[in-house]
Amino acid sequence: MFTVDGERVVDVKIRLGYVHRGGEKAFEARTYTQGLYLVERICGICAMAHQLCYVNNVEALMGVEIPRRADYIRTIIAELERIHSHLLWVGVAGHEIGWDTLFMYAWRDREVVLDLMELITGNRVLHASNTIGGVRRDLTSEMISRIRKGMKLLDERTNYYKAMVPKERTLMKRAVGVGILKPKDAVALCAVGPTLRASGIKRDVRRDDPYSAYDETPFDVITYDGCDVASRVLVRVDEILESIKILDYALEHLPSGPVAVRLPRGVPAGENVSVVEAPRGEDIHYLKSNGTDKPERYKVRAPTLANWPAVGAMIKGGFVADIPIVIAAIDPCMSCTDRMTFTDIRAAKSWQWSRDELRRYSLKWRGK
Amino acid sequence: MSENKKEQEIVEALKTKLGQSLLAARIQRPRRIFATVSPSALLDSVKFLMESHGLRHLATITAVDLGKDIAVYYHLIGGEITMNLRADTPKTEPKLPTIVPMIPGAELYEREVYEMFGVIFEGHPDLTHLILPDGWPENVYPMRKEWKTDAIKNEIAKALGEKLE
Amino acid sequence: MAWEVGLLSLLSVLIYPGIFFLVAVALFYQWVDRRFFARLQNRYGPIYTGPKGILQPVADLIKLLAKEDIEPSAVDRQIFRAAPVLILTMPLAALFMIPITGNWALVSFEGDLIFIIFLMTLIAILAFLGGWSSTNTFSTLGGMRAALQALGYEVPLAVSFMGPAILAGSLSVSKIVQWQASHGLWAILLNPLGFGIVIVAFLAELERIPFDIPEAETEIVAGWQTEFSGRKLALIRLALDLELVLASGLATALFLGGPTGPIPIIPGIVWFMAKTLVLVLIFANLRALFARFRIDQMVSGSWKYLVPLSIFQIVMLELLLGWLSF
Amino acid sequence: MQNELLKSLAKKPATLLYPFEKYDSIPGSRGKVVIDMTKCIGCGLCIRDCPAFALEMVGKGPTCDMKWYITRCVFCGQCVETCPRSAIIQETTYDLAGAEKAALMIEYKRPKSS
Repeated sequence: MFTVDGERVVDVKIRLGYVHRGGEKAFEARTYTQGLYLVERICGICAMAHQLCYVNNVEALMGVEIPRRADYIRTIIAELERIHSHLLWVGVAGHEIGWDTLFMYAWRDREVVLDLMELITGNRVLHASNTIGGVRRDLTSEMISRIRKGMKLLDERTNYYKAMVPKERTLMKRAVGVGILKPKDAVALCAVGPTLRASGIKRDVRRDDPYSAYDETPFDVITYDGCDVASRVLVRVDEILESIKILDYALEHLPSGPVAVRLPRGVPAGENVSVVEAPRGEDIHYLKSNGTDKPERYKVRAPTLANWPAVGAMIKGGFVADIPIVIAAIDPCMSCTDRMTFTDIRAAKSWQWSRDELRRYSLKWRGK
Repeated sequence: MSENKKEQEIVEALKTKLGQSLLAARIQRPRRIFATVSPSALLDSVKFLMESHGLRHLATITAVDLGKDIAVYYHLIGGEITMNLRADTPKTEPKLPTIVPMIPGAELYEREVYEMFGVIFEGHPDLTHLILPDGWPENVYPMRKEWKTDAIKNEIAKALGEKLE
Repeated sequence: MAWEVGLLSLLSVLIYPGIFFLVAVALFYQWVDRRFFARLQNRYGPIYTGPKGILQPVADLIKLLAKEDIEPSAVDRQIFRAAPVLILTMPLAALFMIPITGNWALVSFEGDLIFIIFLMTLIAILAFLGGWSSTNTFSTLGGMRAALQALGYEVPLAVSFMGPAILAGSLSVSKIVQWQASHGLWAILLNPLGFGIVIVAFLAELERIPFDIPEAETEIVAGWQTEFSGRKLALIRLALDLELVLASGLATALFLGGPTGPIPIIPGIVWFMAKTLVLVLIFANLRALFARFRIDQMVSGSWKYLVPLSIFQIVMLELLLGWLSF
Repeated sequence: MQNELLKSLAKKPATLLYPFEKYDSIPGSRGKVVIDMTKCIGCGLCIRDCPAFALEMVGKGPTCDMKWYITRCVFCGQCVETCPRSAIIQETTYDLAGAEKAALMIEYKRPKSS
């Protein structure tokens, strides 16, 4: 909710919950194997990240070592998903400012990754590739060559986007200098993921607290210090290139051996916290088990929730007109048709706008 | 395990700082520390961890209903160490000091714990619902163990005044 | 004898270079535009209805005509009903003054260029009225933006039209076409900059990306057209297509010599169709190339760049004429 | 960007004319669930493991029939893994949409001979 003084946004209060499905209560009613598929549906685009976090949690509690090959396959699928998520976002950002061609191209290139996903895991988006104790399907050499071919094509396409985006004046006119998030605010408000890295702070769970095969794969964390929407676009495009590098390395050094370990059904009592770098940022899950085959408490904090206070900081002090573009820039991963209530402190009246009405107002204001 | 001396160091520092109000501390594995403190020592332990050990980033706040009281975990992350600081409050009237002045990012997490578990965070700038709708019936805290899903449904039906199928 | 001439002229107004033909051309250009735009984006575009999907625009039109025509209660009835009809008649009326089949348009009088500019401004005003009368927050905003945008592109458009008029020494589109035919010289050669500005301004007038701000669908649903549905929307859609024909026809007539061509045996109509087709392709290409501007960027952009450029173009033309003929 | 546009003019469109050109699904992709009633022993393990409660047993033990609800199934393939007799397989057919709800529940009956 925004408190506005004429055109300047004075205060922002976050009000969520329009896609609240009571997931955490549902976990307590499901066994661990069923929980596998529930955790994946928290967010359609970063399904693998959530499932990886869940599986790390349960395996840590069971104190089981999964085969090294499974670690590598998980890293490969996680990076493929990061590429698909970032490409999706580049397309949506293009559509957001009325450039449908970028949307069509980005989503056409994304098909390459989706076909690879269907080949490896059997499903384009909700892969259900993990199971407790490893991975459900092995990577055959034919799959590996198909991935390499796909990566070469994607590498060339992403380099094209990287070269084209800064030169595209109409895109830059809408993105440079919009939605500023200063580094000190980003840290204080605990922002995560590309939004944080676009403000120049080098934090990435894959490097700080490595899981699966990230401890062995060399990659560098991308940061830009533009602190605006434009640098968030560039961070994501660079991260696609980085993911391709990780994939090449992982495919190169894929160890042989089994892909899963048979495990008993029950999980010993205990508690554990696992953190994973989802495409949109750091994703943390807390699991408390009581020895039965159902978790006692399962807390999920998706990366987008951490970025909402940062959105508030970006918009506060800015203009009402920039709200729609800034919100789209953190790549919110939930239905973002949230209602926004405005209270104009001077006129002391408040009115409710849906996102589209807000956008229309923003364009109208810009017209003055 | 000798190699996680940095974790040892933090636990030692916490012991000297808090003395007996540090109820328990253990290093579960490299880069993971669990520590339980009494609610009164919560504020200065968070401040201490932030300033002297760089644990600035609050990932989230998790609450767990233990039956008699509610355990509230503060997951602080700095560099590669993840510190899970736990403070318990009695379920009869759960109260905890807010850490929003120190970590502004905690505002949303505290609101979520408040509406799901009923933990009052004193001094919180604006402790209102974050996720649940406005018409949510008073002191129905859905994530508490005693609230089963159909009990919640009847409460909502009562509040809304018509039968939910 | 007299009634045959009357019948002939009636027929020519109604059928051949008249309404029926123009509507058919408008629908055909809509199909060309959508398919070319789709192929630019590496996809198919309309392909099922009729051979290669050519009947798709007709199908859309009939569908809209058959759809229920909802009139919200809070709507200002008279204007709401009149706006679509008027918006349709403006481009039709203007198109009668553009020579399509031969050197002479159906209607031509001294000063019909000014009348066409007036009609185009009327379209923008009607868009504003349409939006305003539907009393819906989206459309009032869309209407305001349409009016704002009109302020942006009207002036450079009118000034650049003066280029060919000065050249031909007349304000009648048919005479300008005649001048170009008789001198065998296209007006574009003498004022290329004017042609460029006209293209950009027409993009804004047709409310196309990068200037589709009044109707930005990711932002304000459908701008001033939001409340129209059924028959009214069908008329508006047809009007927008006709505007496309008007824009390309006018640009062809003023700058590319209208329905005349170097090889005399090919009839005028073929020349006209060829040239306007090229323009439609240019419009579609620009539509695929740019993102949408914000309204403030559009208005300031046109006043900072388009207006001085068009004035510069006229001054250069005058100097050239002065130096050339004396 | 302009030459990119012209290049894609020459290229064949990337989109698929779906109802007329079928998408040949990649082998191994998880589609329709098929239960081979000759192998099924009616143990009900799959019903317990299914996260979406999409499987149902009619009758008891080895003479039971099975019901599969397409509307509930999330195609995760957990039943395929859990089945001790590997009686359940997942084909790659994906166009399972139907007009009325009744058609969206497939019943796998015991073969009459046994």
